[in-house]
Amino acid sequence: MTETGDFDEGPISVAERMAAEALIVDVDGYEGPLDLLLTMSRTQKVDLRQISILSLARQYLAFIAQARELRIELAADYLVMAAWLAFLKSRLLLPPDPEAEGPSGEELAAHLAFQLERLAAMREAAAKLMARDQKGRDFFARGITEDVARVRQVKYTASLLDLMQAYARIRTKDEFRPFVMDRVAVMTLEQALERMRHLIGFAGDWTDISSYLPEEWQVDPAKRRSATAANFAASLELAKEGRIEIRQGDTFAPIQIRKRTRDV
Amino acid sequence: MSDDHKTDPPEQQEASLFEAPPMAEQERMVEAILFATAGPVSISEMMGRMPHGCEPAQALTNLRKRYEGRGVQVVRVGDAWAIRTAPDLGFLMQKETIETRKLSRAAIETLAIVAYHQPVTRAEIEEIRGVSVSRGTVDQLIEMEWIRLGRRRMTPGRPVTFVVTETFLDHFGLESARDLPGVKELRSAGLLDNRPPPGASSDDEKDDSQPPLFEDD
Amino acid sequence: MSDDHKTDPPEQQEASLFEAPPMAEQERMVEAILFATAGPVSISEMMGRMPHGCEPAQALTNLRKRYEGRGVQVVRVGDAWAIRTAPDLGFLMQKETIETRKLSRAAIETLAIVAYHQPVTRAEIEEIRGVSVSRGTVDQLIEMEWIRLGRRRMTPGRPVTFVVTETFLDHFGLESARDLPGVKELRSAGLLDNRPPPGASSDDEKDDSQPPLFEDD
Repeated sequence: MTETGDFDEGPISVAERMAAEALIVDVDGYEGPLDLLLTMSRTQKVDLRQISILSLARQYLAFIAQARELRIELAADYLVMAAWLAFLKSRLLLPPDPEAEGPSGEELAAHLAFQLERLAAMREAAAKLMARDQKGRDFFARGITEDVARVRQVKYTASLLDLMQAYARIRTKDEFRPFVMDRVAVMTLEQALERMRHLIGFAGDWTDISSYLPEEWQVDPAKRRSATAANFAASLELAKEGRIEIRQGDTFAPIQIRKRTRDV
Repeated sequence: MSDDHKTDPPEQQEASLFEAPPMAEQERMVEAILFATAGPVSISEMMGRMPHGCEPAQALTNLRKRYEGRGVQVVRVGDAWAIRTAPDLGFLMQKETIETRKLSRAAIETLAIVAYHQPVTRAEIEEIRGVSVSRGTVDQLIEMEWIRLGRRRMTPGRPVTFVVTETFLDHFGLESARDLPGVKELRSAGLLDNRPPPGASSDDEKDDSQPPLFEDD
Repeated sequence: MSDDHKTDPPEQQEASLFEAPPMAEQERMVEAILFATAGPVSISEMMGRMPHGCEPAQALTNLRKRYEGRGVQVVRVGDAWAIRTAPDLGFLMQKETIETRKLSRAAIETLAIVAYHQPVTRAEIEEIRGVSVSRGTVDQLIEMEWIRLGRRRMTPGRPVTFVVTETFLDHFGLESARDLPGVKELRSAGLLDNRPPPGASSDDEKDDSQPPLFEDD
């Protein structure tokens, strides 16, 4: 890839200088240093595959130097490219240093040539693409479209896990029922109320609430407890209705009730 | 691309100066115009768009014939023409979307009871669930072909029973309903929530904190 | 949208239960479906709308042949199909012409790079163009629905990639990205290779060894 020939930085031709100046005028028109390099490479009038990277580097560096002379502000990446091309140029010009690490100047130059060729190829491809027949310009889609009505169908589904969990839920509910519902040893408020409403008519004087417990609820502690509670709650209910009076002499003393006589 | 035919002065006199395109070509043009235009197109509009000397009316007649019996037709809309779907293919303009939803809790529970207790009557299902089973729930499961009617129970009233179907077994990947895991297995698999309902915890402990009134003697 | 069909039990068994309509009839159906829509329709969507057992692919082949040389054409767009007017008749449709937004040079080049190099990362686009790609350019192409995000690249940093869309193919009348102009020549010339800069042995080292030109800012 390297061109031998003029090793010295000999004066660039007038034509080259003019080209460079033309470039400077609209440096804003370039999309970055690679684009500028590609444009410059066109002045070599050779196939991009045979391009002289060395002379391209020179051309670019000359351009940068001129731009600086003309105090044109260049974007950083143009300067970065200049620095890199200067490095590349020195690599290409100096005999290879066996100690040197990294890729050789030739490899770097070859890659730059590849990049230029690839960019040129993509430019051409883009142009070809845009030159194709385009929808809405050269060919057309249907003008009158018909709406597709959507018919929604709902499909129900369940997994085996759902099924088993549902069953588990039901069975679990069953197991817990005895705790909350099916207790034989529970007297409900309604039961007690019913019974006391009936009995209260006969109780003229203060009577211990516990004497109202039905006989069959007095033996079994659990039943007795429940009946006591139910009776107490029923008493409160009846007192609220104004049918009985309640009293308790002291804390934890027996609770007594009696029928309330309206005329008193 | 193209040149502005529109601005050309009309029409008839100049027509003879130009060779009109062959009729087959005119037919293509009418076809493209009817296809791409956003509404019905009148003959005069076609004429305005097509090269001089064209006879869109004739081209249209040919085109109309060409589309006879096809999936779309050339139809007259007032004074204009359009391409429309053949009436018998209207059903294609519908699109079914299938939405998958989870079965309701009532349905899945009913299904579970049928699967575990089959053959089972509606009364039995209600007894197990503790709530009445709506007709809709049973109907849904029957419609899904997951349960079907079994034999009548030989008890008073001869109630119908429900059993699960092959479709059900297929869907749940079961060989038979007997393969369903039992409650014990469900529990050991962690599928049973062992937490008792709130308040039902342990009655015995509670007693200790109760006032002496309720103490046993 | 209609991918829910996938969850259906396989159609195959059901297909045999129904007699598929004759091929001529299927052709009419495909014709009606394609005429009714402006955008390309995929075979699976056609299948979803047509009766069971239909083979839209075969019907399409027939239909395509039928429309050869006509004013409209059956064209393939990626995995889908559409009817479009014949390109030589574009001049008739001046009224329908849609003014497309003028794309910047950067946008056109970026689009071409995505089309030819897809799936391609932003860094790769920048390497090819030698300049950073502005967010606006990519956004514009995405908004036009000409490019979209592809899969993430399985390299360090898992960068996103860009690919062209069906809308892109439709707009440029391409059956697939393989039909891009000159793509074969470019490939055989090695110009579509992702050739790393010399000295960049692996992706991880890339950043260190890349010439500063390619550094992102």
